[in-house]
Amino acid sequence: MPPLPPLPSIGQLVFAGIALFTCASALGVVLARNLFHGALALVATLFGVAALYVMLEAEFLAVSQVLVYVGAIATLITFAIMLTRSMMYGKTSPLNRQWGKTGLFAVMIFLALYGFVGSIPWADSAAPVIADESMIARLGEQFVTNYVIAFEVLGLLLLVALVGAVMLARDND
Amino acid sequence: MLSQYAFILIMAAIALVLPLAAIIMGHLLGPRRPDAVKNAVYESGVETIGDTWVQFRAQYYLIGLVFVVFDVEAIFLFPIAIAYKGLDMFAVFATIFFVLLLVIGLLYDWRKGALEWQ
Amino acid sequence: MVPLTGYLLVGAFLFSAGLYGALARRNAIAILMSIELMLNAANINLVAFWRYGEAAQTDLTGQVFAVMIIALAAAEAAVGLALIISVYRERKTVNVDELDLLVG
Amino acid sequence: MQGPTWSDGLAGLLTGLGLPDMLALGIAYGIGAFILVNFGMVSALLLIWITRKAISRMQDRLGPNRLGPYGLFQTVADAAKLISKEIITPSQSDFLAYNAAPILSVFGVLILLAVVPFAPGLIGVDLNIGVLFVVALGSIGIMAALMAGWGSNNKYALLAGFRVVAQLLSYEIPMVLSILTVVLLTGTMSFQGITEFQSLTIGGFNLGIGWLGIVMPAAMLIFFISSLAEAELTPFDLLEAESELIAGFHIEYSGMKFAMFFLAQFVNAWVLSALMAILFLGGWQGPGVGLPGIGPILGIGYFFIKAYAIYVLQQWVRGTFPRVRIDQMMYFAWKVLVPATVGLIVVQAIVQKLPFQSPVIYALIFLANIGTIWIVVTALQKYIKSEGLRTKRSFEPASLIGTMQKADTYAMY
Repeated sequence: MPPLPPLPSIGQLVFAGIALFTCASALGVVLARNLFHGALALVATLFGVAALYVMLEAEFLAVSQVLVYVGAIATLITFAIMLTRSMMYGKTSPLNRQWGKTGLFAVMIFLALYGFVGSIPWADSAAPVIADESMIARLGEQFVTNYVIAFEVLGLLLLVALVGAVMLARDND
Repeated sequence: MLSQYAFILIMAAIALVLPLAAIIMGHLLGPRRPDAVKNAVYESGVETIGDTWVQFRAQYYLIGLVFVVFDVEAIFLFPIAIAYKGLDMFAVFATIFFVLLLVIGLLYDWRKGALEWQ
Repeated sequence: MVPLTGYLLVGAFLFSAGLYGALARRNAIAILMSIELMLNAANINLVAFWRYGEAAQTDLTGQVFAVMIIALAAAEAAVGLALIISVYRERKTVNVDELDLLVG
Repeated sequence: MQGPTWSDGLAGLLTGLGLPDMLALGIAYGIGAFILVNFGMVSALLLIWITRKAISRMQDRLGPNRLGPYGLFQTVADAAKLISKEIITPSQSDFLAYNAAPILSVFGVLILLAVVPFAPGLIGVDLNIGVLFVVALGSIGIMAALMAGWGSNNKYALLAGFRVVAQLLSYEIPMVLSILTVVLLTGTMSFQGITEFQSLTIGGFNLGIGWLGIVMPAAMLIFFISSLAEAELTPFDLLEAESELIAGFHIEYSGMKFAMFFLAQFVNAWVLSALMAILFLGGWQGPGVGLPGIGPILGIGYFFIKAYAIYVLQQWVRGTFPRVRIDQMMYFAWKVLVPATVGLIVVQAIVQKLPFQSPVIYALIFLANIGTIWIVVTALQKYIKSEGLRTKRSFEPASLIGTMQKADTYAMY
């Protein structure tokens, strides 16, 4: 009789819960017939991902995730859903003609990734890090030293988005 | 650090359960006599025609748009603000340049009237 | 401690779900939401590899890139949704299989 | 982080009773969280009483005065009434969105209490990112408003939901940026860190009046104004304008579900005033908090006095000012507050890098703040003048014909 696997620790149980929640909400996003429900599921997924970041001790990322994704992007998506009245109360199918083939393709991709991830002996545990304020400070420092080009280009991108998107979305009157 | 978030998790659970319990209490204690008129949507006594859709203005979306960009800006500025004491002048100018880029965007939208509520 | 495989599998699942949604949904906004899912999957992987990397304490590249992807996703969503709204104004639909201007 | 905290003490007590470490900490956290959540929900009763008393005094009324001393138990009676009311669910409402909205709206406010520092060592958890935590979880309230507006299948509710979101989004930016000025100066995002920064030790005795609000009055003012808007209080309560939107996004809610929105609103106003007390008025800092033994008790006292004083100030503003229009609300947020705060941040960033002693830098920051206030006031005076002119013109008979245009150009939604 093979030895029983060790009991999962509290951290592993919490991770399993968060992972299940995230995956279930992600399924909700792509399967929901009502688009607003899809948006709510997206918010749940984003919270789940933020919780995963916390488990990975990247708390600043977790809070940025909530601030930008939930606070801003999800709100924008909801606005767009309401502005375009694309609710689809089950009158027409939310899927296009190729959904069967696509579903098969997605399942195959997942299985391939699963096999790939499972076949490589990844690290089971990581060295402990001290995720204190100085780490966030170092993150800030990296933005303006090592990655300053990317940082400024991102600023430019945001500027272009601000100008372009406003021009696109305005009422022409 | 993770133990701090354990507190948040516990508190989140309690903060979700207590309001839920209060609402369930309300359901249990209150009377329950629904009828068609009571359950109708209240729109100042006018019969509701059609579904909820009103024509919304794209202005709401524009507000959200400008908000998104400034939110992202804030995300970058907070870690820089924490590291600020140790930064050299180059980094300071890079930060100010980043802020000014977005100010240009705001000014452009201002001139184009995207911030007006027409 | 949770093994790295756990995080990678969650990322893989989110990516596949997003892929399915992006290819199979008719509504353009739903497609955009699916793309956000895929970006999140990439982000999970970045942060997980940062955490389980050799020098997680000193080398923050994974986190830096994750923050940048979040910002990128914000810009992408802003412009994408503006495009969708603009298209809706012209064509009164946001279903991508009805947007066939280029089909003669 | 620094010094013992309540959770260490409680967990230590429990391990002393023979419990394992993990379990002891878990129980300690559970007790602490339960107390905090209940504090939030019960203090709402007190806050509603304060609001009624304050507003009624301003309107030359007595306010509640029948039940209990000074009518203190009036809100308890109201809560009992609300709990025994029928909960009406409108037909065709969306089950998920309609029912989740009130719970989420309370949740988003109560969870913020986890990072509010009440005294040295007495804070739920002192997160490294405490400030951003508060700002980020504020977005739950936005989602809740949208869910309530859409879920109740009512045109007015949806309209109000949209207005809520537009207003909360607009004023979140000046609020975040004014918090950023504080973070830029203190170099920390943890609430205890910010509070400790505001001590003023002279001769080994902590006077505790190195408040940031003295150095940066403009940032404090901007934060206060945005907190009024975020709490949906009167100058910015057009989301609940009864003459236009009936009651706001929670029009279709009744009984306990309505009470949840009500509770969230009041606790949110209090949390925002507590935040202002922490960020700009020193939180629990005050004369004598450094003393052993009596210090923490004094700290709790100072903190609550400041937080409730700002709450009363909010109600004062609420009882005094008229409601703004939606276009004025947008104008004020994007064309006055945001440029002012961005300018303030840039100036402060430059000033902090100047090669001077810190008193000189503080003086320069103070001057920049005064300058900002002056610019804002001048711009507002100009705006109000032009606004007055427009109002006067619209009452002249000649222009009356001009106003008879197609209705949709005047619609405000």
